[in-house]
Amino acid sequence: MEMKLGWRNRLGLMIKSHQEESLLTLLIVIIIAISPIFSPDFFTEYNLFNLLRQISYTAIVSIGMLLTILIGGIDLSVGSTMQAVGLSSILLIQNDMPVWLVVIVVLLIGMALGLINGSLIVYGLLQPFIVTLGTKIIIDGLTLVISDGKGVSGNAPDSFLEIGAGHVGSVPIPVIIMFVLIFLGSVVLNRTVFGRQIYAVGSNRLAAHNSGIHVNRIQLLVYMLSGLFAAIAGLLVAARTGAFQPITVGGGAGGMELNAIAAVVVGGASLAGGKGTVGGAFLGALLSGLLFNLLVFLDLNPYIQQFVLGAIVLAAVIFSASKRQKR
Amino acid sequence: MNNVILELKGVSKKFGPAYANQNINVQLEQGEFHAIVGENGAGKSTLIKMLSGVHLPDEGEIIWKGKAVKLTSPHAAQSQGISTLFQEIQEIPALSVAENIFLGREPKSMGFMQWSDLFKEAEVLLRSLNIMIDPRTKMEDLRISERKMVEIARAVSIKAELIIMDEPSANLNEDELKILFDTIALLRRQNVTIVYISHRLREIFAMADRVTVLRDGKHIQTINIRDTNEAALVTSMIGRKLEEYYPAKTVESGDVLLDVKNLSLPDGELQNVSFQLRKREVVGLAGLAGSGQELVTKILFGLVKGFTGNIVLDGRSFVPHSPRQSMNAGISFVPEDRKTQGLFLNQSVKDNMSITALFKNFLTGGLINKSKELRKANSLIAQLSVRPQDPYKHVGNLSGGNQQKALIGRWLIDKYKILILEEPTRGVDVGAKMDIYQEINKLLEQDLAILMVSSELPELLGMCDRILVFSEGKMTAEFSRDEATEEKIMEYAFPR
Amino acid sequence: GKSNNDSKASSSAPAASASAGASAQTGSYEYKTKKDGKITIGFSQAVMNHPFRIAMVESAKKAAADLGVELIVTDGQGDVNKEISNIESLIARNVDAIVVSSLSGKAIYPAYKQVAEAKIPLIIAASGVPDDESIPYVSYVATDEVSMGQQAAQYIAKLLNNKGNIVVLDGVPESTNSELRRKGFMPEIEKFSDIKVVAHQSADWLRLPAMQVMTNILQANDKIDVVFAQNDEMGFGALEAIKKAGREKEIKVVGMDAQKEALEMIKNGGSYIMSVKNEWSTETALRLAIDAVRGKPIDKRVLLDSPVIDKSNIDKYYDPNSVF
Amino acid sequence: MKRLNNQLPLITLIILVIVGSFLSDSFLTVKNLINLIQFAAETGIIAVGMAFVIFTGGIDLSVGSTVALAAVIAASTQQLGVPGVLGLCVVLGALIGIINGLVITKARVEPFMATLAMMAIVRAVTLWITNGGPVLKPVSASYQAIAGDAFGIPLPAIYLVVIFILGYILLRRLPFGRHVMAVGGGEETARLFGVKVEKVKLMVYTLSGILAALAGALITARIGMGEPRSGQSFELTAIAIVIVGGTYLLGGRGTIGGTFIGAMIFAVILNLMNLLDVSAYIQPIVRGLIIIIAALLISRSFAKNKKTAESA
Ligand SMILES: Nc1ncnc2c1ncn2[C@@H]1O[C@H](COP(=O)(O)OP(=O)(O)OP(=O)(O)O)[C@@H](O)[C@H]1O
Ligand SMILES: Nc1ncnc2c1ncn2[C@@H]1O[C@H](COP(=O)(O)OP(=O)(O)OP(=O)(O)O)[C@@H](O)[C@H]1O
Ligand SMILES: [Mg+2]
Ligand SMILES: [Mg+2]
Repeated sequence: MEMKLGWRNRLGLMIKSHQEESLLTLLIVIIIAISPIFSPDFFTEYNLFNLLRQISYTAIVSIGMLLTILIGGIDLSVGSTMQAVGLSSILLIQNDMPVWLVVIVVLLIGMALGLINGSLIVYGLLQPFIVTLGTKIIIDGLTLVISDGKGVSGNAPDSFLEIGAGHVGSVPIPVIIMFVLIFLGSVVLNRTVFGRQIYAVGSNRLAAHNSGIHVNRIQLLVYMLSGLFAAIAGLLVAARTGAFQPITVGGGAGGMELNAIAAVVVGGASLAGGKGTVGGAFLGALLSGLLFNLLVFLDLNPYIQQFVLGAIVLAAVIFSASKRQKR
Repeated sequence: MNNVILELKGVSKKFGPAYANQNINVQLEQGEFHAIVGENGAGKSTLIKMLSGVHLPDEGEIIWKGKAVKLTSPHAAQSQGISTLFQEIQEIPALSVAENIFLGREPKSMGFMQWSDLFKEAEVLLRSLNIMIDPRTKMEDLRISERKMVEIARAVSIKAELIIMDEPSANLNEDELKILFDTIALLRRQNVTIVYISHRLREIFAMADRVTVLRDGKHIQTINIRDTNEAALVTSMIGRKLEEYYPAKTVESGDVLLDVKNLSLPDGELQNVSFQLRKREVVGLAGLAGSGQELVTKILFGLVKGFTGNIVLDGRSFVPHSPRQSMNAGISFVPEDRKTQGLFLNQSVKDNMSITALFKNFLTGGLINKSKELRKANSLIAQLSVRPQDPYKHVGNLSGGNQQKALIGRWLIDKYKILILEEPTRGVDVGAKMDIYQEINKLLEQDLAILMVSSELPELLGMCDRILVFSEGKMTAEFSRDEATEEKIMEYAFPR
Repeated sequence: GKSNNDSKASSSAPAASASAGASAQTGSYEYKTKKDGKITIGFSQAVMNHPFRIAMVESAKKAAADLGVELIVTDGQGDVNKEISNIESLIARNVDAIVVSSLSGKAIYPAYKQVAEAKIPLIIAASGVPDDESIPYVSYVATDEVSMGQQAAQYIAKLLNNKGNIVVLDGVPESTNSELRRKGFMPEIEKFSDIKVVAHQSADWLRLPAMQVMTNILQANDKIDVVFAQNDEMGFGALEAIKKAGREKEIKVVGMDAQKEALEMIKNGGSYIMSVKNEWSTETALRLAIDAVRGKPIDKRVLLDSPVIDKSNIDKYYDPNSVF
Repeated sequence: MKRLNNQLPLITLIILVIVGSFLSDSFLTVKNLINLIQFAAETGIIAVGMAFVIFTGGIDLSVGSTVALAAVIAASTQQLGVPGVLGLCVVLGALIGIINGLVITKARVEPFMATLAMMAIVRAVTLWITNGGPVLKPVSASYQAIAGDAFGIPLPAIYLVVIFILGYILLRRLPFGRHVMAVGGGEETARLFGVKVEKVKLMVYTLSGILAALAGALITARIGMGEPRSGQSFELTAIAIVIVGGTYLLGGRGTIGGTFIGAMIFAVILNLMNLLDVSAYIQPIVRGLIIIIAALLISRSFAKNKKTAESA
């Protein structure tokens, strides 16, 4: 009896300290549970793995975005970095560079772009919002110049395509990579000095400095990681299709950066910094991916789908703000 | 009594499950100077925040001039004639002094701002209080104490019948204190009622008519100042008798640990400062605010660069250039302003304490050992008597004194050679003060040396083996514990 | 003009039935068929914020109602990954056939392969022609954007007697359609050495940017003979700017898509003189999809006609009740 | 030095104009300069609202979508007559702004998230009610005339200048402007000093919504139809204008005059790039560089101001 109480208490404590995450999990479970009402085809292995693969890109980018948000910053250039990395990897593959080298080079490109963002923020004393808005526009422009505005595709070897389109068992490789990165991200944030220092910097920069934390170094690293995660996602997309295609002006929903920010914040992070978890970001991405997927099954007008997604984001941020208020 | 201006009837305020104020019954008489005292977290600020419209009481009522009022906003309180000088500096840094003073009450005609009137009125107000600040200056270009003076001017300029001051004297130098006290005298001549919170009992005994004591959110007593004395008041505040305010030092100083020679900064901010610090020694740095003493400590902790001179630490030459490097050399640092410079307010007490020690103390196989970290945090909480005893509580929700203890706790995990304490007890109540002083003595037993910057002279006199006095960037005197008196220190602290 | 009659080129794909083997070389494959019963067709539209793309959807809906099939429309919002997700969702829903209208060139091919793997007939509509033989599809139906560009260039050259100054307004530069139209137009116009492209800017397919960009171009250039806009919307914006500058006598405008408003202007006579038709009706694609599901033999390639429409043939094409 | 720093946007603009007049003969003509102002009209008008929002330390990402919704509503309600249409747009913009403001002040949602969600929702509503296509109902001649000329000067240019002047008066000549700056410079303090912080915020988002809706109504008058794709990424352009104009993104510092100069800087750059027939691919790179360089210069000046305060 006592044992059981202790267990319940612990669960209660966990739910209490992770309210956003718990609520999201509940919501996702409910949606999946009632999905058969809408369509018997929804809850199939094929569709669930599809769903996970569909969200894997956003989820991966969200981890990097979460880091920048945790230190009180933001990275609006992730979508553009994905594009640039996608283009680079296809161009390199076209030039017969070995696949392993392509992977290394494009991940370095992502980190280099992140380093540029970080340097401008740290040494230029600039607001992350404005820096990454500027670099976003510039990276888009460069991608355009290099690709000459055209889609590019090469004779990608199977080993390259395998990264994006392959499976282990029936699990798509991007899904596996996503879960590995979520795991690593959680460990780094929860259990390493670097993770604690990220929360500290986001919570109070001056105090972090006075605690012996190299605040600038942390910031640079975080933006490099954000670039790296965007690069991983960009690589996975490119390797999925073996081709690069510029994203044309969207039909309403924002680009990858806004999806990732929404996922992170819906997952309980605060844009003020110092608060948020990798699990929350994943759940945020999962929720919107799930709804997006489900709405196709519901056969709703696509514009209503966008409306519903916007409304869900709004409801989620209002909810987590109301939690903050009570504290 | 028929000259009661304000009455609190059974007022309570809760934060979460805990009462910050519980069933408070106080009457303020017209024109009196009413002091409120109590330990950190006793509920003083909460009480006056209900009077100034920041918080609404959960229970009870506030009777203002015979009528029950609901003070739903600071604006509502102001329009009733209640003006407040809050504990934390309240300012808009990017706006001018005049705009700050008249914010929300801008002079206007037909709805339009009258800029010239704004500056003129501000000028007149400041001069009438002997404050020599240009009303066109931006707040951010002023020193801390000057900013506090502007706030005082603002509080006065609201033609209020009740002025509430929450620790107004905490940041001020002697000159500025005089202006504050003159201003209070002026207000009293105008029959303005004053509610005054301070941890400096001397001020209270010098000025107050009556004093209200709060403890643990409860109203302990309200008494005429003539009918009490310091000892009795302190006993009533902390609920026990206070034997030894400054605990006797238990260890002898040892060898020279730190040898500073000819420390200087460009522009004469610091000129040829030389001193030594021994093991197990407490050295105090005294002086008016901004006289160079805090530059010395900031240089040592790697926060101020571009200095000349020699620093020898433990026999080795040492050129500090970053906090981390100073930490690795054995220097720890409790900054002056715990909220902006020290604490991670939205993080737990545990995380605040462990942050500097994670690397050396809590890593197992490269990962943080959370149970070890928790054990250490719990033991520090007990050792420093941090209240509440909850390692997961966000530091921002603790009272000032407990925040200070959590901050000091950060430096007690790893072993350091020197602890720099800036204003270690600013805004800290007597009980917590004693806890901190006792902790200082324990640290000395562990071979630590302490460099203490404080604007509270009694604290320096009570705790330090030696006191170095600074004035205008120069070290003007050095006194041993036996030689030092307040008068002598002040003599050398003032510019000549 | 209805598209069935316009089909110019075709190569027969093997009718899908249990016996007809699929051949990877020709890109066709074996797919599930249904002799009778209700048909559900998925339509993956690349982006739905453009009148042309919307007209495609509208005509598909109308055709579906006429032909008695259920239609599920998805919006890729201009992002190839969303498009792929949508197609995957359609596969998961077990639709009987999928019509894809993509902007995304080769990046969409993996989705085509997934459709084929699921043995669902795939009809590609108004997208780039897969130039890779291994890409599976059952039928391809579209206008030829490159040839549209060439036709526009030839029209302008003839109009100017091979000599003059022209302005080119591109759509969103990175969009496939802009790229293909450019690919047809630019080399063709460069063949005429006396025709000078005095300005070549992008106006994002939209009217207001076209108006602003054109006003600036007018400032910089004293003599302009023809403006070629890659779609009619931008042509209208350019014309607006030209009128404001009082230069509509001097400058003629030609556009593309042949939307109703453009045809009206051509009919009424004025500076807007020509538009190259871009077929927006999806009825053909839907018919092909139904035939595939029913196991009937269908054409592998259906190229839709893209005539040049000007004063001389306007009456043949102008339909006041057209939805686009 | 501080003086000079405050004038950085103006200096940038002057340099651009000088460079422009050397690069292109057509640049420094009265006609071109007026054109330049008129083309800045929509984004400039939005930038005024955005500036007020940023002064309070907020941000409004929903303006682009509001432009689109107002543009199609204006086109589809022509029967109301010009005042009716404009009135309706004002109400619509105010409504969106009020919802933003309430979500931000009452539900305490961060402005970035609140207006991001609103951006998606309003955009979806616009596409929904227009079914994605433009509203092609005839726009009356009298309505189109509001984007016409007066005494040879394009009216949009006049609107822009008038709205900037009104914005200047609001910021500098009315107490409201001081309250806006106070909210951005220190929200808690402003509240304690009796500034009605929630009301101020509500008002700046409402203002921003109204101005965005008017910009949308103006676009419809200009192009003679209701284009649901109007205003795409206007929010980013407006933010960039405000920042390049010397305003601090975190609130409490900035000017309306600077914002006007920011709008002109972007207009000059677009104009020059068209006049010189710069490739469409290069143009975004130039815009991005301008944003970063301007932000670099401006942050230097703020950093200097702050340093002097800290060391004092
Ligand atoms: N906004 C708040 N949320 C939660 N708890 C609060 C809040 N404000 C105050 N408290 C708690 O209420 C109690 C009383 O705090 P208060 O600030 O009134 O103390 P005080 O007597 O002014 O102390 P000090 O001398 O340190 O200023 C403390 O335990 C404090 O932690
Ligand atoms: N005392 C400490 N507190 C917090 N983190 C530490 C500490 N010591 C080391 N670290 C961590 O270990 C990493 C390397 O530590 P190290 O002390 O070698 O830094 P460093 O590179 O020598 O610093 P410096 O730039 O001052 O020379 C740091 O990035 C930091 O994450
Ligand atoms: Mg207090
Ligand atoms: Mg307190």
